[in-house]
Amino acid sequence: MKIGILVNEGPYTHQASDSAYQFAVAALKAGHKVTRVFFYHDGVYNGSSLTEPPRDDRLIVERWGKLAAQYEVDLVVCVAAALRRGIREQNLAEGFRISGLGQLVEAGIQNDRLVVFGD
Amino acid sequence: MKIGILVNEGPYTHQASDSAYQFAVAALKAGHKVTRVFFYHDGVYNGSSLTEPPRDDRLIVERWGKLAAQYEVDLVVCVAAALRRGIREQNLAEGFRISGLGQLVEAGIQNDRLVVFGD
Amino acid sequence: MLHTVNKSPFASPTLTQCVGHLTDGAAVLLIEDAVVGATEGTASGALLAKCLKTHPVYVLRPDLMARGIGEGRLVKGVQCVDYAGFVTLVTEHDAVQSWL
Amino acid sequence: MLHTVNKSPFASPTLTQCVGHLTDGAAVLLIEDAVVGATEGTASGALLAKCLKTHPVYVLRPDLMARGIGEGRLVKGVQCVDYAGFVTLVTEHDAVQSWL
Amino acid sequence: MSAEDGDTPGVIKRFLFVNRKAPYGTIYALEALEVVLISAAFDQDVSLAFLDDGVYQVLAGNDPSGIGMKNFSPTYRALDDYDITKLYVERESLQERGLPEDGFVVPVSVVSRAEMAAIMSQQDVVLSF
Amino acid sequence: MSAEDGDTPGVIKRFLFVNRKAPYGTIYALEALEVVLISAAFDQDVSLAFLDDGVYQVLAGNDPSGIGMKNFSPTYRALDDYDITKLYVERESLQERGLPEDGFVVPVSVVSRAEMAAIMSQQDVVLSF
Repeated sequence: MKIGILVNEGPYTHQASDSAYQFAVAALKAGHKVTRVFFYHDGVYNGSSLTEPPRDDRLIVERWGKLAAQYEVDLVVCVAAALRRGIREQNLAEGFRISGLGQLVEAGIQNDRLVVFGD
Repeated sequence: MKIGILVNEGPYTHQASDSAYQFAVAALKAGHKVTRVFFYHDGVYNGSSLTEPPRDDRLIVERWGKLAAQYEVDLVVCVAAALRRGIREQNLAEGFRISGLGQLVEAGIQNDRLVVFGD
Repeated sequence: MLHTVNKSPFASPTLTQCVGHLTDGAAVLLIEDAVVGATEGTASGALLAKCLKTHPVYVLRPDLMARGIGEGRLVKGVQCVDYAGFVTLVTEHDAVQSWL
Repeated sequence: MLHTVNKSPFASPTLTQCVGHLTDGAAVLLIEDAVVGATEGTASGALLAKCLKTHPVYVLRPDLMARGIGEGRLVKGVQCVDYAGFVTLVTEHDAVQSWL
Repeated sequence: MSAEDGDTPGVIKRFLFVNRKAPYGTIYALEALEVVLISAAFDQDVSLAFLDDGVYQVLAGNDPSGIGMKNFSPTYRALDDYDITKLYVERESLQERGLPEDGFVVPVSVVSRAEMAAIMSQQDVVLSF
Repeated sequence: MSAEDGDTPGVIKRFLFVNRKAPYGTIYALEALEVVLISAAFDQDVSLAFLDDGVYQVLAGNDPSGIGMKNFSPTYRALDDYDITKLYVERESLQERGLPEDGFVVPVSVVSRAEMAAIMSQQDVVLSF
């Protein structure tokens, strides 16, 4: 089954990004295809290349990038939401790309399911 | 009277930063001294130099910087919270400085009032 | 103590909790989404009407206007203040507790 | 429809609203802070016990463990799932509605 | 992106945008509206639900000038130009908030909780903000 | 910063840290604890209040390994080393959540809502997260 995911909150502050990640991993392990994760609202902060959590903490941004590389997941950061919050190409983490909201609507159309994680 | 302010949420997403700013302006106009605004949790995103809201929207980051310059307000971004969220010297906006949580406790000790704005 | 509440009482029990923790001399100020709770004909409005017998209740006018609520729809006795009034309330009370 | 709820029912009316909007074939999955609502001896637990007569209710076990709540304290009939079970629930229902 | 990107011929899904948060206190209402406008380019079957504090989003008379924000109510009126006309407001949510069943910034259908539940159950994609 | 920075001789204020949110769903509990630890260096009169969903922060037995997070409960036990011993948990909040008055990760005082209100009213600085 083809699954799309929407993440509405930033890393660390809310659990939304963690829940979305764990869900995505489980879906991929079950043989489903996670075609796209769209980051909207504060979710765009997940695409920041500059985060540096304490050493014993999980690396939220990096693990999204690794998952995307391993399973060909399209990680899309909404351009309008990102500009408003200071995420641009210059501080965009590896594995993410910046694009428009149409990519979210498209994820709703082209996937069998769209699952939303937020606050 | 000496007033300290704590901002716990990022710009645009929650009204906390707006409320804190309007409160600070009113306090300064009334002749009080706003000695320090401390940015914690997602509040550290207020210190991002890369935000670019739509043209007809308010410039939250810039106006904090201008207020600080005009009235000598100390704008402090918490270093631990900032690192976790990708705010560093390289993308720190003018008028802000990065420092430790002790600056928040100090603001509580040295001011007559500490007012918290958050989610 | 000045207690501020910023959440809608229809979306959060925070206002109820705040009112349950008031002591002598305390005042309540509703800001941001919380201002909708002061409208007449609601459960929160009734809570505030009762609260008003012992504690002053204020609403931040700019936030009220933002949400399209006319002052005439507020529970009787609730007082509107602007940001300058917010500052005055902060200075008149010995400390501020924000119910986040 | 699979309905997910992620907020504590003690901090938000979202669970109540979700349960009020269930139709035939709908299921409820509690994740994140919402899992605390499935404990016995609470108002939300009673709400879910009633809901269980017509709709299955699930709780995400990793979130339950994170909050130190043993499965033995859950309302009878509530089923625990892990993330793999979450995925299965998503695929078994025709759509997902997240109550944020 | 353009409308063409989303034109998968023959696929018309029912999209529901669920709005449950008050405007101005958070940005969710405004950014949700931005998605709705974009969705218009994809020729889908779009509905908007306003319940809980989301009902405040479509009330007439908002004036956020005092808090330094822009009034985005007029944008709801633009929805009609994009053929997005299915706006549902829940009656029980209005009643709980002491609000009348008129005075909206755009034409809306006031529906009961049971009707709202039925609308929700018919959707292919539900976007919550 | 060091303890010396904050040593304004003679000034000892009553600081209350108010915790009303559940752990793990958001970061507020963890980051609030970080402030509490720093405050210890300033020789102030520090109290912690746990009410509403904040009571879940001090329950024993948290295991967030399944959600990939670190268990920060042990940090509460470190508070005692910093002479931070005034931890108040509200009885009504426990009752509403079906929780017993024991089983905490650190020694706490369970107090009534009225007692909690009195504690709050005596503070100079109230930090809410």
